[in-house]
Amino acid sequence: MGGKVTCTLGEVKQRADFIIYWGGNPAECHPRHFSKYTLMQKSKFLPKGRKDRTMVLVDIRETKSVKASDIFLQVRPGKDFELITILRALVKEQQVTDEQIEETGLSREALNDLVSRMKAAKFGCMFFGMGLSMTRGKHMNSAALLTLAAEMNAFTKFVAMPMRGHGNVTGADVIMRWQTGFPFGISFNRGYPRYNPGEFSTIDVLVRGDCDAAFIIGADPGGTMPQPAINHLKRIPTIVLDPHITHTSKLARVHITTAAQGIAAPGTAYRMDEIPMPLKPALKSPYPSDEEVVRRINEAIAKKPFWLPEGSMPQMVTEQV
Amino acid sequence: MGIKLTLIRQPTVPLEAEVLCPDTLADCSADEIAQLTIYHGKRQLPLSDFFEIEGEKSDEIEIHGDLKKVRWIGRGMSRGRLKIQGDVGMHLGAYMRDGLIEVKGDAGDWIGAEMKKGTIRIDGNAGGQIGAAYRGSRRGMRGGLIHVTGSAGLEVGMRMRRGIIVIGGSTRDFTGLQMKGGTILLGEGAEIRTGAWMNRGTIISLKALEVMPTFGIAIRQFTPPFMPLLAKALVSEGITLPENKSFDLYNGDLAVPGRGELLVLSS
Amino acid sequence: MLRITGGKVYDPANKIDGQIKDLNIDADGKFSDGQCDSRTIDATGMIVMPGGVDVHTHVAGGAINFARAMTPEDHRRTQAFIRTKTRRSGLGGMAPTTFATGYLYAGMGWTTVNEAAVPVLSARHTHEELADIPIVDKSTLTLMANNEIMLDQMEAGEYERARDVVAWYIWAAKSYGVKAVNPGGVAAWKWGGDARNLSSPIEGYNKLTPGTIVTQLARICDDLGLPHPMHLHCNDLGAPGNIKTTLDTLKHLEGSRAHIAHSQYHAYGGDGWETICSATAELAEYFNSHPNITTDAGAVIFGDTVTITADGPWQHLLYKLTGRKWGNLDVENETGCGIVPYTYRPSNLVNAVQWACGLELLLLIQSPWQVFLSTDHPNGGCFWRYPEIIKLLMSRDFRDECIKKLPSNIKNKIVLPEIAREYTLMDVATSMSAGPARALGLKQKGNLGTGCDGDVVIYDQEDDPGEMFAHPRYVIKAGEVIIDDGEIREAPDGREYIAKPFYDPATNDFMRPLFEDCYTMQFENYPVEIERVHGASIHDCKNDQDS
Amino acid sequence: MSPTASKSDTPLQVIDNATCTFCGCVCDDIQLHHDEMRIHKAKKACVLGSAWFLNHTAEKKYPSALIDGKEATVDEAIEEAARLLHEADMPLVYGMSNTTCEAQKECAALADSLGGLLDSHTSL
Repeated sequence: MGGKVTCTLGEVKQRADFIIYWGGNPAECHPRHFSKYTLMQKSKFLPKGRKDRTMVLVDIRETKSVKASDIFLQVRPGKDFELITILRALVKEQQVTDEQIEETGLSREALNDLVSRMKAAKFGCMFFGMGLSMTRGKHMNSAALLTLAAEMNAFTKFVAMPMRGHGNVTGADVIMRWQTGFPFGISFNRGYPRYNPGEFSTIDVLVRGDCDAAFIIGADPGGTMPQPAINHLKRIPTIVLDPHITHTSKLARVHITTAAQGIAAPGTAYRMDEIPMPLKPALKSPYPSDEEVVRRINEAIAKKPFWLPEGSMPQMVTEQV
Repeated sequence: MGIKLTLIRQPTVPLEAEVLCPDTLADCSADEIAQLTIYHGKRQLPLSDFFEIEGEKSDEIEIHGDLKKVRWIGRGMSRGRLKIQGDVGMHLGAYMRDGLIEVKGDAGDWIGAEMKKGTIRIDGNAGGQIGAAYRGSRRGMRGGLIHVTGSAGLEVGMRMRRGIIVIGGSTRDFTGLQMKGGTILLGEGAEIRTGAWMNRGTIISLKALEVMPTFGIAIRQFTPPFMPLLAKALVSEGITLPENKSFDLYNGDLAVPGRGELLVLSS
Repeated sequence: MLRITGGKVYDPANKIDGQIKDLNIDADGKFSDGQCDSRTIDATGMIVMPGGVDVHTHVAGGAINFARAMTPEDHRRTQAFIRTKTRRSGLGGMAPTTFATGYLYAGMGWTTVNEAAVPVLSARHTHEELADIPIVDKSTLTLMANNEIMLDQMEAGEYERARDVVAWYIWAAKSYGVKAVNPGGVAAWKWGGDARNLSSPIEGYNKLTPGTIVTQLARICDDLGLPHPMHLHCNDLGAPGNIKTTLDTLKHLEGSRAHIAHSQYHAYGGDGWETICSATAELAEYFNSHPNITTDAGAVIFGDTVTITADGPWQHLLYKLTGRKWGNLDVENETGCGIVPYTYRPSNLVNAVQWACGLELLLLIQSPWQVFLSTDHPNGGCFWRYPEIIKLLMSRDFRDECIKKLPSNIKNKIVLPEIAREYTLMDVATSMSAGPARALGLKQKGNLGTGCDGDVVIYDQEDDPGEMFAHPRYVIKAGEVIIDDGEIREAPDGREYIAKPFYDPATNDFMRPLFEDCYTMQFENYPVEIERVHGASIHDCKNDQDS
Repeated sequence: MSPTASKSDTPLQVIDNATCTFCGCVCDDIQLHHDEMRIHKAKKACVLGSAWFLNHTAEKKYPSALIDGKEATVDEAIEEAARLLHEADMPLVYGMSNTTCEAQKECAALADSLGGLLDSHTSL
């Protein structure tokens, strides 16, 4: 289970002398990550900045981020989980054979070197991207890296953090957690929040045909999801809020154009390290904000009869019969 | 004379029906059964909206129909027998405490999740997370037997503590993930990452499979002394194990470091 | 607006001890002298107290929100609040959701809570969460004792600069006061270390010791005229023998006001886990002779919980001891926090000692105006279990029954069995409401006098105090009936209290370069805008000591 | 500079410390130069951020709302959306990446009041 050991980006900027990027290409996907938060900054603890830090990049192919790294480890595609698990074993001085290591595409020397550098670091930080979290193994790949980071604290200070993409997806996580107790994959059909990724997560719900209406905001599943999921969105009434006419808008029953966040709509967005940032829109949009439209939909629904019949109390689904 | 339920209307969204459980139905008259609440999505409806009901007051229950969207059947059941003719949805027999569930058809994810005792037999294929721990729980199934004649999905037996899971066909990734005890028997092997992060317990595969790099070979061509015992225990469930076979024994997962056993039929 | 007649009133602030008295609440939700001809609650035979005030709890912000994500197994089995047409759904349990937090506090008669640990960087987030906690009024304390910009001023001997920095941060965070956690220890943890000795320089500094931080920060809080004194989580939390550190810390206060948080965790004798024993008698004696300091118990209740604290080093130790899930979150320049699920068991000797220590402090510190009911939620147990603690305080028989379930080798390790004191209803009303309200400097709370906030809890008199306090007959917030016979009737938004201390306007220019050195967000974007604080009520601090 | 740079003589307005929400870095040190219709310059922004800021305008490029592919008013679309969602037995609220926290809170409230499903990009 492991849990999660993390920090804010300012800690990395000030202290991290050893940084691993795993399955991500920040040079192209998060272009200012190196310069603003991780590699290039000088601090009172790392006065020489880049020279005081070591950066290791782990990926299945050479990307533009390789140039910024001190060490590039090319892992065989689909072997990230195995590699991290081997590292967990090596950190604890367990025996793993050369052949077993080589299956990951790396040599014992390379891994021994990595492990000794990790242990020698004063403050280590691992960032992981979609190359890890969205490939075969998914949440277990992320869990593997988070566990390795937690376990490294037996030797030195170590933290890990996902490289969240997609604008304010972190904000959605944070808000759902405080309002429902869970970060995503939630059902309210019993009148209270329940959580089960795989059961209540969107792709699975759509592919199985488990919902009979969809409200899509700040996303374009019609352009990104597998075809069976898109087919279900076409079958059911779909409502889209977006600053543009998207693929999903084209298959939807209702589309409402809204002002783009941070450009024409004010509010807040969370950074990948869960720090909220105020938005300062420059333009005045002819369209209403997402916030306003969803609030008005909520108000319209509040005028209709409430779905739970008067006096009825849905049962919780628990272990107790 | 038991109770027979037949699905008469196909749910359009998931139908949550934990009342379809011997513990609940055994004390109900036919009228009371008809009025039991089930959840079609968020709508609370009487059972009779979806099922034709024959019989009453029994813990011998038969359910017929395409139940793929019907979830939580036999949740926490402690007695009696549930026979299901047709495919069935998620969470079948979750938190089960005793009794027997038999399915002629395929089953969904999370069957027998966190069960303590009893038997679940699927004459067909099943989904993932069989006998597993729900998200965040420290332990999956703690006893009992789950037998799937066909294949199964991801994370079979995740964090299981005790009990036996037998899969006639093959399983997908992460079989026995973080296993803490108990036995998983795989008739046709598994895809990848079998036994990942396991602590204790035994996984036996009757077909070669890809072993995690963090498992060390302990003994080759090994005849496990407990196999006759296991075979004997399974015979009464109608499962026959091949006799006098030798296995390669691996220990792991070294990453934990754990003392689990992975037995793969020697080639 | 509302009239409450015939009840037995316990109002410690006005020395009313069980007399029958009618109460009137006006249209502004305040107690008034005049009668109003509106709804009347006949409280004849019932017990009337000011609404509870929690001086130390963790209900909003990055840490508890981290804990929520880490405990889905608890959410599945816990109490669910079902959606109604007008009221949001929620989940109770070890780390309740925001909506449920409001329902649960109000449900047992608490109407004000103080969120005791807010990193400035996550202040904006915390205020957003607090806005989603209905019914109760709220305040927050900003974590300061490991803030490197402030520590650097102290190291350089720049006391006034340090004071201005503290004031600047309080206003930037829109908070109500200062929380000091493990002074110097969290800063050291950022390198994997700790600070356990008050007089040794902390890691990374030449002169600055935890003792200096304690002395100066307490003085700063007094000099700034903050309504609540320094709220201190001492060094060496949870360690056997830490009583020495705690008493040493108290001596560093030098007559300043201070509130010592969850003192149960700081009152251990012995020199290891085998020899750990209660040292509450020594600590209580110190409190009994120093009325300038208050404390809250941080009592432990047996059962499951999740521990959350800015004390990162302690959490790593707990993770190693239990082998369970571990979350850790270090916040740049300011602080850190650790999160570990934990089960307190009566069969575990250490847990048994902890359980006894919390109750001992509540009983051995003579004045209930000095020691308040808390579990350091969720660390020692969940806040919704306070009624169980009240029962333990009110009934020696019940305590004896519970002591029987402890390991036999607990003898000589605790003093609880010898304590005869039983709380009166007046003691309870003081410890759960009037006392913490006074310590927080919230004059309008914990007081049924004219002009104060109409926050009242009314109980049916029952023999079992645990039952009685768990299920109030009515809970009234600002004159509005919130709970009636166990049902939530209304869930209005609460207020948030903010302090505005004075600082030299030049502090902005002074802070900017230091800020840009260690933070990763823009200086201008950092302070929380006052418009973001829902229901803000600003307390202007008197800064008469400022030149 | 953008080929559509402001031709008028009025100087561009400047916003300091603006926040870019294109990726998870959420950089808040961007200086935006705009003429209320479009942003002409996004100083300090990276290539992705610049494209994000410069590609949005205050023009009315799209209809306010569409119902079944036909132009409609926002009021009509809101009513229709409310009707469809309210009728459903298991409605799904999904996405929430490219939107503000304030809108996300309204979305969570929507799923709660509907008794539906709530999910974000994280589940992908």
